[in-house]
Amino acid sequence: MTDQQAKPVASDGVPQIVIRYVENEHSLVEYIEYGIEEEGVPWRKQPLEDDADQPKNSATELAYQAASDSGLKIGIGVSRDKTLTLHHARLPIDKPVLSVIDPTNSQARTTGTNAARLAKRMPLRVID
Amino acid sequence: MTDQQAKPVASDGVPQIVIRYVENEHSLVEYIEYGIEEEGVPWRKQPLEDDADQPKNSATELAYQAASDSGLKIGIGVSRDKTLTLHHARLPIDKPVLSVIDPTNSQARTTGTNAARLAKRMPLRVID
Amino acid sequence: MDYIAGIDIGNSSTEVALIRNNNGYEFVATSLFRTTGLKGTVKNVPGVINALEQAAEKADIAVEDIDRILLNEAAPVIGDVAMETITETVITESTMIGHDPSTPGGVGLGTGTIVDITADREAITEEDAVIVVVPAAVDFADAAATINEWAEHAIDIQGAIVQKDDAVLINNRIDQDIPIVDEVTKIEAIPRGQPAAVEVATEGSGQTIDQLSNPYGLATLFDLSSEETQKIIPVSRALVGNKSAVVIKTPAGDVEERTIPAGSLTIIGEHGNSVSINIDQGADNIMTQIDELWPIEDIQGERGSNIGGMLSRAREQMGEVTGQDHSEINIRDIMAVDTLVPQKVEGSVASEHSMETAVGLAAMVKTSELPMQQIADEIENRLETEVNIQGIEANMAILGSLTTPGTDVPFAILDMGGGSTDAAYINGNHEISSIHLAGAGDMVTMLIASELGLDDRELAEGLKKYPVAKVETLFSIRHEDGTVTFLDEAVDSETFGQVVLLKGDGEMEPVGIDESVEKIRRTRRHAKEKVFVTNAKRALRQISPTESTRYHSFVVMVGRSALDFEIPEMISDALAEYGIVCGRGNIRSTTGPRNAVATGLCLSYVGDQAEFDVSVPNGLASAVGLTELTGDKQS
Amino acid sequence: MDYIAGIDIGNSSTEVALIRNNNGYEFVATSLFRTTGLKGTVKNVPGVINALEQAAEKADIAVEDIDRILLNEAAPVIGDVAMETITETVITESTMIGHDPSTPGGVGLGTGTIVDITADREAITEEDAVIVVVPAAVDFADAAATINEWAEHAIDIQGAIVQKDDAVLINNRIDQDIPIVDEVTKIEAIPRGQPAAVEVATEGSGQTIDQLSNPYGLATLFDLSSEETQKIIPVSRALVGNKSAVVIKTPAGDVEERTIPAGSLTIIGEHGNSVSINIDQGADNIMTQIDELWPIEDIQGERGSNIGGMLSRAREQMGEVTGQDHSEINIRDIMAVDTLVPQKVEGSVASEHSMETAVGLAAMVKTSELPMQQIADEIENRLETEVNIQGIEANMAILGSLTTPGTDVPFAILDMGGGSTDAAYINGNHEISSIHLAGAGDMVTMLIASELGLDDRELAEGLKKYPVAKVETLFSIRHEDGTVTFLDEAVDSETFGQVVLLKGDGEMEPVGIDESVEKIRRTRRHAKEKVFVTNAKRALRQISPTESTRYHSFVVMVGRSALDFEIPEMISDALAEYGIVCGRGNIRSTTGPRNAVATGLCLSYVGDQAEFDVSVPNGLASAVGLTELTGDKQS
Ligand SMILES: Nc1ncnc2c1ncn2[C@@H]1O[C@H](COP(=O)(O)OP(=O)(O)O)[C@@H](O)[C@H]1O
Ligand SMILES: Nc1ncnc2c1ncn2[C@@H]1O[C@H](COP(=O)(O)OP(=O)(O)O)[C@@H](O)[C@H]1O
Ligand SMILES: [Mg+2]
Ligand SMILES: [Mg+2]
Repeated sequence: MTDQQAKPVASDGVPQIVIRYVENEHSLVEYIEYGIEEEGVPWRKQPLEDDADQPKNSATELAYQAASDSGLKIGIGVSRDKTLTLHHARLPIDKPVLSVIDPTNSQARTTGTNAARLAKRMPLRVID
Repeated sequence: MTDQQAKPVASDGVPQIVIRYVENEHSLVEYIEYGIEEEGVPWRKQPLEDDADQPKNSATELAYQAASDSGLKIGIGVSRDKTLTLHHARLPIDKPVLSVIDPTNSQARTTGTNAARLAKRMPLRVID
Repeated sequence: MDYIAGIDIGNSSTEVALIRNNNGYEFVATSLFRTTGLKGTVKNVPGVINALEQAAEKADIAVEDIDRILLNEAAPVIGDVAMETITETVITESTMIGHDPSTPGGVGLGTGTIVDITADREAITEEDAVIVVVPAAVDFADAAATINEWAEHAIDIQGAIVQKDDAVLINNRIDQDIPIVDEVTKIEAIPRGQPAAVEVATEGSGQTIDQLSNPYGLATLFDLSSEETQKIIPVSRALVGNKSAVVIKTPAGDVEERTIPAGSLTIIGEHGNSVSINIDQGADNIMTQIDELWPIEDIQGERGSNIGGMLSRAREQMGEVTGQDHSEINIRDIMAVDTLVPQKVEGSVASEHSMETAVGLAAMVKTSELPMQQIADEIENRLETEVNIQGIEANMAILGSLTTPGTDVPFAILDMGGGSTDAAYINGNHEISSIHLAGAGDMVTMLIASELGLDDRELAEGLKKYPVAKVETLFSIRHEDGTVTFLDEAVDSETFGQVVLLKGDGEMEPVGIDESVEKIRRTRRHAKEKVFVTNAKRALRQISPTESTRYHSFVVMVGRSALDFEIPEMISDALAEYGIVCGRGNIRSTTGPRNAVATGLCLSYVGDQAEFDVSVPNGLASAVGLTELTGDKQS
Repeated sequence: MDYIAGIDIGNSSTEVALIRNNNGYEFVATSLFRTTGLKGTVKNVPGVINALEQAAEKADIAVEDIDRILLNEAAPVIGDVAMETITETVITESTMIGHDPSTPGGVGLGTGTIVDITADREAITEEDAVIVVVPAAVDFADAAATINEWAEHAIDIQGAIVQKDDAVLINNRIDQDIPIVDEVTKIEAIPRGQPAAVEVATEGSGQTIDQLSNPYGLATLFDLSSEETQKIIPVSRALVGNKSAVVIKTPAGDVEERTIPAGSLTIIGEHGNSVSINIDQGADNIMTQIDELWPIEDIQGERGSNIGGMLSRAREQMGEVTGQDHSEINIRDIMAVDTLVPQKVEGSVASEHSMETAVGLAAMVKTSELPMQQIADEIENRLETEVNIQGIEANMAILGSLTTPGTDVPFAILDMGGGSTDAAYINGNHEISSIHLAGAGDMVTMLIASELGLDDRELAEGLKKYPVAKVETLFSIRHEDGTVTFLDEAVDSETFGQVVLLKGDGEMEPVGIDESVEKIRRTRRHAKEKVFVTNAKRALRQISPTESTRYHSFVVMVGRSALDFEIPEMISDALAEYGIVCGRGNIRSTTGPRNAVATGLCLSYVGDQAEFDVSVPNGLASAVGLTELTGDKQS
């Protein structure tokens, strides 16, 4: 798996949440996006090829990279083993905002909602 | 002049204003720092060697790079020709917040003050 | 087809309702134009014609096609406003520094004798605690070095007063943490050798100084007798809410809170008794007198005072319109409101402002009638169309308001304009009583301007009509309710960090005031409350048969101040405790609170036509207008 | 050396002042401990002993070294509080949806007949305008597709009501922009086939709906008669301030605002007359009656009501302490405050809350005296030290307060505790009058809890005592005044986005309430104002010789509610218009507003000693205490 070149700044300037995910997990990503869309915050996706030879990035690492790219400093990582992590670029890399293992579609959506609420400065929803 | 490797994120996490300047202009930088210090906002400096063989970066470019490195997205650039520019990473690169050519120490200080006020969400002081 | 236009000339706006007879009358156009000239003079005619032209265009006809014009008998009322400040704070010597700079240094309370930092260290005895004064000529690094040196020599430095914006820079370079107040422009005016106290509150919300803003705290620090404590009260009160302050004990000086001779009012009741009252007795007392002497015959103001000048001006203005003599023109009502206005403190050391007590006043001049006939004649001349003066404003307003769905007789209207608040009530027998009170939109604007220290009335009008927000980052604004909106494009650097007016359509106008969004919101709402809620209750009480506000069941709010985004709800709220159904009118189910009078003019004229496209109760127009109205078609 | 301790047992705190005779008495320690048990019972003794131990430790002695203990004759007063809700909103059928979800969709106003999205399209006639209902079973993409399909077939879709949080998702996928309200939990309760209106305000501050919150707007939309408009008022008022709402016209149902039988009070004046008043007449009326019947002999509450229960409880509690019969115990004062409390709307479709009218009450029970002797005896037994009951609380408080620099006789004190607001006034002849009023710190806490809908009194206490801030980002908080503080470390994800209490020392406690910082601040300040400013004026009026608040020149505020960061300034502000010097006390120049009574006990005992280290006017202690005080050493 090769990392895409991180873009340090969105060229149009509008800050966005970034979702970074391994290609075959895009069904979960769809629900994450619904959560963000309903809250009205901009976002973009960074799909990665699922290359079995490359070392696996954990969802936390993916989320942290995504957050570092994000103008809002907010990133979501989805790893090959269906872990979802929400991260913020200013937190210690090993201390993400939250993580869910093998989430349902509803939990994936709530993760998206929480990423947006982080941007809107609203309290986060409990993922049940 | 070689660009220092941009550090994408401050490892201690606390977001800072970044000042990026050509080495021999550090007297102005001192006054910029006083302006920021009085306002109580954290900052760090990125001095660059004044290498005559390298192409000259304009203050605007330096400021934009500094802003992209900054956790606060706020950067100040000081070029070899004594131009001071205050920039924000989400603005178009050619439209900085403000610029001063050949500033006095007092004007340099006010630029620092304004960088901090940008972070504190207070109106900027007019540079007179 | 027959085209008929009803025209309502108001103090600020001229409105038109246009109807045509298409086998029954129907409304075809509505328009509004700014009133030109003083209401009741022929200068109104250009505004009338403009409004007619707009209405004609909307109906796809020419102004010449209008067969008849109905003019209101405009309420013979003019309103005016003035502010009277009744206290001022004078610092006779440099006793206090309360300008509250944004970046003081250190934290805590320090007391000592004032010493200039350039003084000879040897001259300072070790027992003295000192407060150090740092003029602009001394670089902050040198100042810090000197302070450290003095401290090494056992001098007890308790605080510092600094001319430049250097407090944090100095505090970061000295060994102890002492309270430092900076940005003190007139540093030379601070008396060296006197005892002083410096206090800086801890950082964080709610943190304000509590020693220097407490008279007994000052008494403790300066060992004051109870008489001296009484004298120091204006100082402590001026410093309440500050994050930092300095108080200096001066040999002779103190802070004086003087009462400015604000003049008096003489209120004459219709029943013959009269009362003189000083304005500095405050609004509550003035309004109590008005209430006790009601109905008012006339009100006179003391010559030379602001209020006296305003009352004269109002009389003059009416005299211009009617041609009457001053002596024939009466002030029938005033509204007084207690308020605070920021004034520069005279003799201040650092350009302090303090909030001084003031009384805001609105006055209402009323006469018997306005010379509408000359306006009617002029319109007839210009347009060669017949012009009737159709009916008095209050009656026409009632009739027009009845086209609001859900209304029925008996009910009351509140017409909230710029110069006066008017109310009318129609009872079960279709008898109408009405009243005009001083205090309306213009007074709200004045109070907002005064309390925020603005000269710009247009800006104050904007602050009244639109909510505000703070531009927090280059891409986001924070609204009054705390929610954040993200913008698609960056704001420019002049807008950054500013409070902006949200005029709708995404337009953000920087207001250039150094106040928080919360403060602006509070000021705006408070002004609206003090004027319109008070007057709503006053008016409804006066026009009820039992002189009780709670008598009413239905109240409809009309007039352009009823368009306001907050005022109708404030009034509904206040009237809810009386169980009153209160809401913004919706004239003809379409135009909201506007066009009541113009609509009523048309309705009253058309009274005897069989078909009509708005619902008005049977028999009503006949009672209020001139002709029978039968068989209304229900819409 | 002689050690003497003065002990003040209060309702919530027990304070100690410790003095020793070192060739003249000097104060050596101060301490405070929580009062154990009900004030006036032997259960207080553990708290007393704890406080003594703390004081002894500070003075480097053992409790056994204390030679004499002076006890206050505690004010025989108990306070209690209760809330009485007097209205409730009941939706008899699902008439309105006003839960104001955070992400509605679209914008504008739409009216139509309610149709389920799963309905057969062919069954819908083209003339009907419809409002579509989308249950959770329908995926948002399918819902959007259906809406587009219907629109292609010329069905006029005017709005949508959605069960899941899908409004924005749906709106982004349909061709028109229609108002959509979502998160409607009980979607099955919405009556298909009825007319409805949906309104969503434009985004941005100040933007709230204005049609559905206006009774005449509803009348326009649903073609209501004036009787029907009157009935719809609770619906429109419930929707004021919403960003979105739905109103459904149901055949039988409406929203009822019922008045709950809240019970009545019987107030008996000392002069024999009595009055019964219903609580739902509101606080102003109740307080007017109290005022007219003053001084009060007793107050009784209707059996079975909340207030009746509270008054019984207060009597019982006093009976426990004194052993008196219920009938011998009198309620001497109550304080009533109008307030609003959020209550769940019964029968609501989406868990709406509405603000119901309520009256908050504080009552004060007073009896002739408390059995302090048994406490004194128990302390003597335990410590084998002589215990005197030295003086009545008010007198001791006056004496102790006089140690505040800048004070002198005549003056008044305001002692602001938890259960009662007490005041005392000493005139030029050293005569002291005093009063106890219901309504103090506990009532403020109750009002804060009620208005924010909190069960947790401890949280409410925290909200009273500390300012709040909003955690906006992981590294910054925004204070009440709008300023931003940057943190050194990130907050955790439970704290993010929350409102937090700033307890000092950097500690931030999340409060878990879904209200803005501005709302919390307003509620907190309003509660303090309604209780303490009102009672300050009441108390000062009652103890002045002329029954006028403005008679006083000097007022010193003591008691732990005087430590509050806002209350003393609110009171000073309110008294400033009377020209009164008012400030927080500073007992012995060092302990602020605490320890007045304990200090006064020591002063009054020591009265005849030559040397003293605090300044008290000559001859004073003799007038208020038991012994002569001559030749005080001035500090
Ligand atoms: N959109 C608005 N919101 C609030 N107030 C408004 C608005 N438009 C006009 N006003 C106020 O209405 C007042 C004028 O009311 P109007 O009914 O035109 O008076 P008149 O009948 O005397 O001509 C002015 O004070 C003006 O500020
Ligand atoms: N720091 C504080 N700020 C505001 N109020 C306080 C503070 N500490 C205590 N209180 C309040 O003071 C009240 C108790 O006052 P106190 O003088 O101890 O009463 P008493 O004399 O009846 O024992 C309580 O209502 C409590 O909430
Ligand atoms: Mg400063
Ligand atoms: Mg939603």
